[in-house]
Amino acid sequence: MLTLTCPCCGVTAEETELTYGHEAHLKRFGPGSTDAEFEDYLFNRKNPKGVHFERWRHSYGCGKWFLAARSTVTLEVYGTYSAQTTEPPAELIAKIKEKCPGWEGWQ
Amino acid sequence: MPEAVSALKGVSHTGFATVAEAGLTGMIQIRADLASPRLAAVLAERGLAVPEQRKVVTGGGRRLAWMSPDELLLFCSYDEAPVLAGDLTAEMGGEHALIVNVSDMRAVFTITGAKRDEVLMKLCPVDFATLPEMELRRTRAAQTGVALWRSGPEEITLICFRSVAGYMMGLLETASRKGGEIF
Amino acid sequence: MSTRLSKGGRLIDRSKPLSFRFNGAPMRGFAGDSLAAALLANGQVLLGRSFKYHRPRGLIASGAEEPNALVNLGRNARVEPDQRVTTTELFDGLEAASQNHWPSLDFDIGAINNTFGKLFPAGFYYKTFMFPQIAWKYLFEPVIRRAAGLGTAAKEADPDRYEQAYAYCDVLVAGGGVAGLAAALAEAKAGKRVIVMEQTPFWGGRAPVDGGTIEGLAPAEWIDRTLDLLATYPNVQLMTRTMVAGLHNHGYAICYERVADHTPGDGRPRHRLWRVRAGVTVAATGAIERPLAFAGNDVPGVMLASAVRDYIVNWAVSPGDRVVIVTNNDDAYRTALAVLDAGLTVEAVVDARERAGGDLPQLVRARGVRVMEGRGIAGVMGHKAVTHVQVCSQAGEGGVTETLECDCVAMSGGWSPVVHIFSHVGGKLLWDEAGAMFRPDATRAPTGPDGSVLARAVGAANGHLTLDAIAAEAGLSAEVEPEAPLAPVWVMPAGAGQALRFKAFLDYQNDVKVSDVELAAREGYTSVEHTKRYTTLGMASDQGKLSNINGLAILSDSLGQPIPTTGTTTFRPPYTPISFGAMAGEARGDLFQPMRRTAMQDWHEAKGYHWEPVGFWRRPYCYPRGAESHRDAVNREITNARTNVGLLDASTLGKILVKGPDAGKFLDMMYTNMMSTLPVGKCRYGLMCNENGFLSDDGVVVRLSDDSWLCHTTSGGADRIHAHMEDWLQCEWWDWKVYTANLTEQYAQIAVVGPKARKLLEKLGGMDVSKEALPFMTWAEGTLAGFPVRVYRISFSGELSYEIAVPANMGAALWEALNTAGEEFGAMPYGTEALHVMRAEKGFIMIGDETDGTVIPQDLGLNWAISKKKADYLGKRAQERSFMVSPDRWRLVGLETLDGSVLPDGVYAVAEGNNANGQRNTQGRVTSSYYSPTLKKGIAMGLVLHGPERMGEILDFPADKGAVIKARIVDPCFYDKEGEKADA
Amino acid sequence: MRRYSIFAVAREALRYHSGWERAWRAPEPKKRYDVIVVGAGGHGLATAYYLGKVHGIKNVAIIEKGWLGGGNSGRNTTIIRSNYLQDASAAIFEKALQLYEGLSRDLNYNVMFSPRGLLMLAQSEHEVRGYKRTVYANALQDIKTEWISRERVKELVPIINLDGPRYPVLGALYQERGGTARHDAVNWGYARACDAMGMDIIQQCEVTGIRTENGEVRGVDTTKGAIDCGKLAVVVAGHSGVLANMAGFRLPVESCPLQAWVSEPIKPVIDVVVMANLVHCYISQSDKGELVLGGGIDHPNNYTQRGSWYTLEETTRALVETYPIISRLKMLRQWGGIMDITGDHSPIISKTPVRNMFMDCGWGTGGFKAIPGSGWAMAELVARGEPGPLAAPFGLDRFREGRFIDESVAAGVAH
Repeated sequence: MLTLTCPCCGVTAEETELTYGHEAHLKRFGPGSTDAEFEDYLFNRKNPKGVHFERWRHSYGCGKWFLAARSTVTLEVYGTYSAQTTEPPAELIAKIKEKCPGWEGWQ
Repeated sequence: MPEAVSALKGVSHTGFATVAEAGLTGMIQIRADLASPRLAAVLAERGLAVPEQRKVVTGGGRRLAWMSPDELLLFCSYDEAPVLAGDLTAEMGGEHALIVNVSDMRAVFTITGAKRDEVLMKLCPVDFATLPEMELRRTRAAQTGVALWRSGPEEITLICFRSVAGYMMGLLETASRKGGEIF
Repeated sequence: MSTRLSKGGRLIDRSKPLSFRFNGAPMRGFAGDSLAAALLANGQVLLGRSFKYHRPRGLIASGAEEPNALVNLGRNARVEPDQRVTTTELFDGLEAASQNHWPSLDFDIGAINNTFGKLFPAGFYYKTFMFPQIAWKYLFEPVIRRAAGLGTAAKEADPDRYEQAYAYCDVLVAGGGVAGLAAALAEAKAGKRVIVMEQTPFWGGRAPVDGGTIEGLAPAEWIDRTLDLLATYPNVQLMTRTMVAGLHNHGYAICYERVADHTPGDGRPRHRLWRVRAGVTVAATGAIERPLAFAGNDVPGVMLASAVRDYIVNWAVSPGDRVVIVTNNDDAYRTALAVLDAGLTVEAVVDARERAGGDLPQLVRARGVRVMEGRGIAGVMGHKAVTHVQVCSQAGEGGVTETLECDCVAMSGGWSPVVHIFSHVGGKLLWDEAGAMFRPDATRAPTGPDGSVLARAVGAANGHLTLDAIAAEAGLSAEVEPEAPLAPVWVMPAGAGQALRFKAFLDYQNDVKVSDVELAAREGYTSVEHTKRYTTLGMASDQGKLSNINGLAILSDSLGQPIPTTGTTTFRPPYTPISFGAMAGEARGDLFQPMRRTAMQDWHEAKGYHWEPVGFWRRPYCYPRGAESHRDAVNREITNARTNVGLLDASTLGKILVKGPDAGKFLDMMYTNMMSTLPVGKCRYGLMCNENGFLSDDGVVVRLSDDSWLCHTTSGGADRIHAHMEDWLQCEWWDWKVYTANLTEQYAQIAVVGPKARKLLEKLGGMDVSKEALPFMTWAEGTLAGFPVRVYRISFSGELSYEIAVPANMGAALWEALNTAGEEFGAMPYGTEALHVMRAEKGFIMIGDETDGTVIPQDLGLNWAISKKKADYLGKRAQERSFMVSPDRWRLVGLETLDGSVLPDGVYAVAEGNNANGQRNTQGRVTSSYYSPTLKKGIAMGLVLHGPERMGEILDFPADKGAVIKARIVDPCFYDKEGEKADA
Repeated sequence: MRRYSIFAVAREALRYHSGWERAWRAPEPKKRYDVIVVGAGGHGLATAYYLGKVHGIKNVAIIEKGWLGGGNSGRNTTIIRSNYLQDASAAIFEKALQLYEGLSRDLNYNVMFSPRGLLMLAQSEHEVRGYKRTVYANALQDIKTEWISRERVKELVPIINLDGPRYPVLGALYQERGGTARHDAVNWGYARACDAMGMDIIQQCEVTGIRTENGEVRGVDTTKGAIDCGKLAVVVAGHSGVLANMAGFRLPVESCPLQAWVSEPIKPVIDVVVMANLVHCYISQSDKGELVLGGGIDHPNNYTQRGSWYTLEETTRALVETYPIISRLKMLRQWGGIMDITGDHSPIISKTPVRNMFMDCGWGTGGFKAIPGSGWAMAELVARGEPGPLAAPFGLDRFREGRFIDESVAAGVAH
């Protein structure tokens, strides 16, 4: 039963108060994109065994979406941050690099 | 105007704590930029300030609760809500905001007594020991969403959607049954 | 013969006698007894039969690790199978029955399996019963199933109630012995919020039985003082009868409080499941003594040495008058002392070690007890109770040197720390060579959400097996007799041959012997998990608490590798079984799931409606009158709505307010249609697709004002669609100025449907509902009979129709008013089935019927609702993929059987031939099918290959029992094609 | 390979079973194999078995990072059925079921296939419609299933609470041939048979890299050294994404846990398998007497084989409501496996961007029942380099084309 701290309302909520939203920072491809781009956007996933950037909604709380970096192996949550961004905050990246030497990066 | 009735018509139960449906309550949902000076002015007009994160403030006989970074919930009398919602909308001028009367979509409960926390400890994943006075916590009770806050001495107020009022009362009644005291 | 001693018993209260029954026989015990102690006190040594061989079995242990003594507890609806007698508190009127035998515990036919035991080694099922194939189903498996299981479940529903509770703390201490209480006190002093849970009703763990002093006090005294001290800390919560059952991800501990197991029927919840979020969980869970693997180590009367002294000291129960102790360590000598102190006889201590020269053996020798060094047990005599043991050289092959008469054997193979809590979320263990045990490796502890340590072990659970070590770890002083090192003994005697190994049990309940583990190793099932699964070692209801380490050691020995190379199996929650009732908590019956009720639900119930679940709602399916069938009721409701006026509770429809300068642009992305151009005051039917192109919801969108739209969704879709909108607004287009509000529950909504709908509303009065003032697909605000309402001229039935939204708290009153005022017009309520049939008569699609998650709007002939002008909308790109634009997609048509019958719902239209996998080719399927009381015949819709281009063609639908139904492709609109009625 | 039989067991009984030989060897890897199968779970072993048995390719290694059968094929609730809606799924699951029906004799290893009958309860009008549709579809797929009344449901499942109260049972989709098998025995039986054909099963051997040249696979790097191969078949369920990443491509797959749990053993109370998809729980009773229970997946990506507690509670609530006697029984043990969930919840048996590297994955929660069919179809793909009719619909290309195989459509649950 995971806990994550919602950056929008400050509540540390448990998984039952949250809704999982899968991989974060996907770039939307709409009309005009190639089949390959669209397939990548909609289906193909990093699914890393390690640090995963993902979306969560505090659905039983403030209702806001936020993003999290979490290990799919240790389940450690390196940080949560605003959903209104296209890339993870630099300090979070630095923190993960420090904790996980050899980490391949978020992209 | 025809009479309005709340979902459970004010029913109550007393076990090791008293759980009651509080009846009709006016509620106005305000979605806006909470840093907006105009919003602050409109609220100040009524003796209210924009609450801090998760806080409930009072003023002018009304309560105002922080719901999310762009949402407040104003508690007022049921009868004044439609007009008040209209007034607030008008006073915001052209500023982007959504202010709407939602007095009918929720049910309000009070849980009172020395052991009130024990009732909700059975239902909500909330650390009641550290929940301050007048802080609104949005969470779930068993399988439905709620918001609750310490509304007075030995009293917690809880709101949920109207359609699940019966379920909510079932939960509260069961959880407060005598013999089920935790401590 | 076991019996109650005349004095002693630190846990029992002799002033409170209790009576109970075992297999119908009346017995007596005292308050404070465990059922195990009380049974022994009544001379009941034989308590059950093993799973496979039906061997007679008695108690091995005194606590949660007991594998044998499981009973059916209680009567009738309160029967609980497989209840462990060692963890069952005695109460007055308790009834227990032994399990897994027929016809009786004493004489069990199943014991024939024992006679032919050699035929049934580990894995024998896999090698036999293969021929003929059919025999497994009809012959072998039924026989095996008859022998399955242990206890018998109740036949009736459970009358008790259960609940759950959340708790939060910095430190959760599992175990209320010396180590746990000391840890709790230290944390309490540091200002931490502490919860201490003890699984038994008693504090103190083993120390009061095992002796020594802590801080100069007798253990029991130290424990009382510490508890008193802890009670003064407001930041400490002490709980007995509560077991930390499992530690889960992110420090979520599931704990099992047995509130009223010992006071059944007193109205309290039977169990309370605690969900504790702890910063750190401290496993102060002690250690479990290991049996020794010698032939006949399962004969009733052979017990763990610690259990023997527990029964004597805690409950004043003598497991036997003449005790032989067999050990590989000094600790078991404490049992000898306890036996002697109780005035009973120790026949001998059989010590497998070459030398037993420590303080404890000396103390025992000093009391005249013979200590036999370098000896082991070659065999146990007696069938349902021990009569003799045969002594041999531990180093040899089992040649009997002496036979000792006895009625109890107390064995000790050393101790294993209880590492479960530490291990549940990934804590790793290390092998302690000196103690011959696995203990927690603090450098590889489980970690939590912030990467910090989630669990640690203290005391015996951390491998500190003596009181002084436990105390030292906690920073306390203690004195206790020093112990000489143990000598690991995995098989007794060391050179035991096949015949002895075949009778040396490792897993008692599952009848797994030393020979079975060796067989597994020989056959290549060399991973510890393979061995476990192949032999079923450790898979019984005690989950291998006694057998795991012994089994591992024997496997390692067979493979010629060190024990840590073999490794352990995974420790899985729960520590001991917990009731499903507690897991379900309060969620049963009416509280099973939330039930959503509309403002009019009381009315529907009072009218005796037939309902159907729609999400968490319970919607009226129809309102049968008297003995009317549901079918007839539906037909009546339809006909009435088409000729008079029908009333539908449409409150469950989703209503989402979307407002802001960018709301129009946003809705143009959400819907396939153009919504930004919808004029204020108008309504428009809209379609929503997911990004994968598939149709996911539909409903009428209303332009309320320049910057506000109200979006209606399906009943099941309100929350989902609102969440979908917020997702895109928050995560993709966060700079768009749009707010949404889910107003679904703010309004009760009533559809007033039928040719007389306008008349009914006019009778209520208050606003102009004329065709001119309120034309089709427009809306107006006003009052009706004094109710503040918003009225939409929309129609899902094809009739003249008004949907009226009213504040939910007035919904019941308006519904009542409409029904009353409508009497003169023949107004009747109608349910969801009439709604479905009427929409089908009109050829309107229904989300969930015509769509199933694989259908795009283009399939349904809804191209008119897909804007060609828009550069983008959700799903547009997906709909450009090759399979989506294929002309060979199945598309919506109407279907009419040639004979007017109703096509079965879901039936397929066949095409010629078979596909490459030999399946019949198909060319279409029925998506909706009803009897139309309006047209007096069956009508259907379906998706058909090239359907709209094949009007008039006849398709074959193979239906039930070989019948083939022929149906013609027709236009899906069966009623009022011109739409005059709705527009009236 | 020495044959197993009751006579052999009786002979061995006379000498304390000291004469049984190893079910499979523990070989060191050779330099090169014609085919390397990565993953010694049921699907991987079955792939190897049918490569040898049907296609005559026996120079095969099956390499496994842990112990054989230690993944999902040893962690599932052992349900077997073929009552699928879509033609492609029905074909491969029915192939699997037919192979299961003869598997014990085929492998000379009793996998205890138990065609005890399987019910899928309908508890809403929507489910009734979905299951009736499935019955019609199955009839055309030559799979016998039937719609049965609630009264018949009660006969088959006496402990069921038909009247909800929230979701009364309206009937059920019944497949008499459905049932269970002993999961470990399936793995072990295939392993023993592969070994007997001379194939090498190499356990405790983890793949650390995939070697390619000009877009074609050459071999794998492992913790036991480099091994060359002509063809590579990756059959690793939850870790498929990890292997795909090694080969430089991404899959439409996410890995997340699915949990299962058992009760303490009790005397038989339920002889069939019952799935209740609306409230999401399933149940059967093993021949040992344990109730084998399961429910829905945990969604957050996770490689730990540990899901979240609330999933168990949610399912247990449904179980207690549907089978009230369960309330007083106790949970003995819970565990989890890592599911590989694809974009349409249907599997992938496919060529990949790397030539001569093939993937069989994405079985999600439905893998065990498919093992023989999956192995059959994958062996055909690997042997020929092109999919046969069973595998053809399950190619990776379907996601680009929008050609999905969605089983959740009729009754709301995929597998």
